[in-house]
Amino acid sequence: MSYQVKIPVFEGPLDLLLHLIEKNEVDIYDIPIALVTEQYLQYLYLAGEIDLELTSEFLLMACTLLSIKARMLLPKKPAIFEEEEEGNDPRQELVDKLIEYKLYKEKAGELRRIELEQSRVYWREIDEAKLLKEFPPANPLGCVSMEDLIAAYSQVLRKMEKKHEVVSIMREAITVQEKMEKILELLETKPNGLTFTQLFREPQSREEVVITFLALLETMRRGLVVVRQADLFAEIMIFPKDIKGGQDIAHSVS
Amino acid sequence: MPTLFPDDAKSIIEALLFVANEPMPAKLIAEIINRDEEEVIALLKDVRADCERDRRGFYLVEVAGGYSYATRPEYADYVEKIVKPRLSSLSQAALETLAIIAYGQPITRSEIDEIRGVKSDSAVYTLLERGLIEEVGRKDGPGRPALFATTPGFLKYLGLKTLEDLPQLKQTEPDNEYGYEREQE
Amino acid sequence: MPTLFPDDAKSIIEALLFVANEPMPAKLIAEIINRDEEEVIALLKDVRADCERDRRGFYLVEVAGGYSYATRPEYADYVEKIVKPRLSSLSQAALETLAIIAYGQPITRSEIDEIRGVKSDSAVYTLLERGLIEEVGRKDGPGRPALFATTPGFLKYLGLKTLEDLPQLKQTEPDNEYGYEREQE
Repeated sequence: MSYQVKIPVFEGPLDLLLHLIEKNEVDIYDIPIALVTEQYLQYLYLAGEIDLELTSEFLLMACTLLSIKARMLLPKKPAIFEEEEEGNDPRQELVDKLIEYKLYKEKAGELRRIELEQSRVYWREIDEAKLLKEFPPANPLGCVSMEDLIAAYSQVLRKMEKKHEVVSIMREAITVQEKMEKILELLETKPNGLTFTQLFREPQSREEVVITFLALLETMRRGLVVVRQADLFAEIMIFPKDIKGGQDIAHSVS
Repeated sequence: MPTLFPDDAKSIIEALLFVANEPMPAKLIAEIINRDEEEVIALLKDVRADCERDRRGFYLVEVAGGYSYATRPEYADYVEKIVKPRLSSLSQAALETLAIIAYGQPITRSEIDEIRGVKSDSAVYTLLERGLIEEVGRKDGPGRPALFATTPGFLKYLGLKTLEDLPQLKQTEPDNEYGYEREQE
Repeated sequence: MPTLFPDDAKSIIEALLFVANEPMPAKLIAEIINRDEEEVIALLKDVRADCERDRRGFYLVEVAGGYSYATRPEYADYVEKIVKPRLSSLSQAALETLAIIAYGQPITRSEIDEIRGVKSDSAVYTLLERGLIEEVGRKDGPGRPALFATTPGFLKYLGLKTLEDLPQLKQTEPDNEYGYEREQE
């Protein structure tokens, strides 16, 4: 027997079962379950012998087959129940699955044939670089807008966050210390005070806004500035603690 | 209001087909040359007939919803000497998975696994990699699993005009009441 | 010793010219189809005559020591209509790479790869081809890799005066409660 020498490989338990049904030339709607189960287990045994790796689904199917076989051995129900009535045959579910799988396996075969035919057909690969020289676009960015660019960048950043990688491509970070000095410098030029919103006038990143705010709190805590608000929700005003001693204050910070 | 001689329109279509990198729908050609779609389709028929009559090295195929020139299969051996041969053919697992997706789309991975009786993860991955299938959304329900469908690249890969050109799912199996209930879902 | 009918040889030449991206020397064609160079040259003349007789959308040109199909210059306006939109849009990969270079310049290719998690060679090439980025020097260190930066053209096309005018990313996010500063300017 050449069976041991060359053992066919199957896509899965359904593939193997279909093979056995075809090999034994039995009716798929009336599978001789004892015979097929025996041959199925024999295959698993042989596969184990030659260390062929089988997925767990093969073992699961072996259990299913054994369970069907056991149920088939149970005494038949009284004759008043039609034998073929649906749900009565323990093989039914398996048969349905086999038939569905068989259908797609056949279709896969047809796709294979089409694929082979098509593999001889070639399309023209367009050399875009050459076309570009022939038809230089007025604007190489074309319809790409700033929004597209930023969207692409956000996409990249999101992907990076997912990877938990620390890659520094942001502009240089600003420290609280530097920001405090900035605030004090600004106050020197505004002896009559500075509004809270003026602090955030320049476009700033979220980090920078947070740092600016922290810097303001820190300058208050150290008593370097005085903050006043005339009314609830009124503009917050920031004043230098001591106008004349401005230089000293700036110095004491650094 | 024709601004071109009929022959010119045909030549322009030939030029467009020559530089297109994707199959061109007749509608798009009609827009570009400012003609009726019917007229364009008639001209495309002409272009095809010319290729056949002269038995040119390339011919006109209708694929993936458009028209494209392609080399005749019988010359593949020569063509392959100057272009890199196509990617290797798909594995049995990938083809089975592709067939299930093609006929059952949109479909989830676990539905595919169910039909094949084995896990299809790597087959699905291969098909995604090769651009033959794509994720087209999520199914309602627990875990909101991804739904897969075939791409225009799939049609091009198999030289099909539309999905309707796939081989019939059910063949002459008169007594098969089990085949294909999915579409009724 | 002809193994093919004369007509077949011509058709094969057409197929080769169709897929070739470079002008094909007659000598190369002769080798591929196993014919004399003189015979091939005669067949090429035939191919050219066919194109002229039918006034096809493309014709045979002899350039750079080889033969190549090219679209007729008089149809350039139509050809442009399908070529230009294609050339003026950037792929997602190219767009991401451009954004990374814009915000991270000067930057090396491997740094870009690192950020994107995939090779960016062809994206970088596209951007160089289009004059949106350029090499601005070499990074110190092993291999002294090239450093890339955006070109003045890039700024011009985006309508920016300097790189400082590039919007900071965080401000465009919808959940940014600090967005108000911009309006007050």
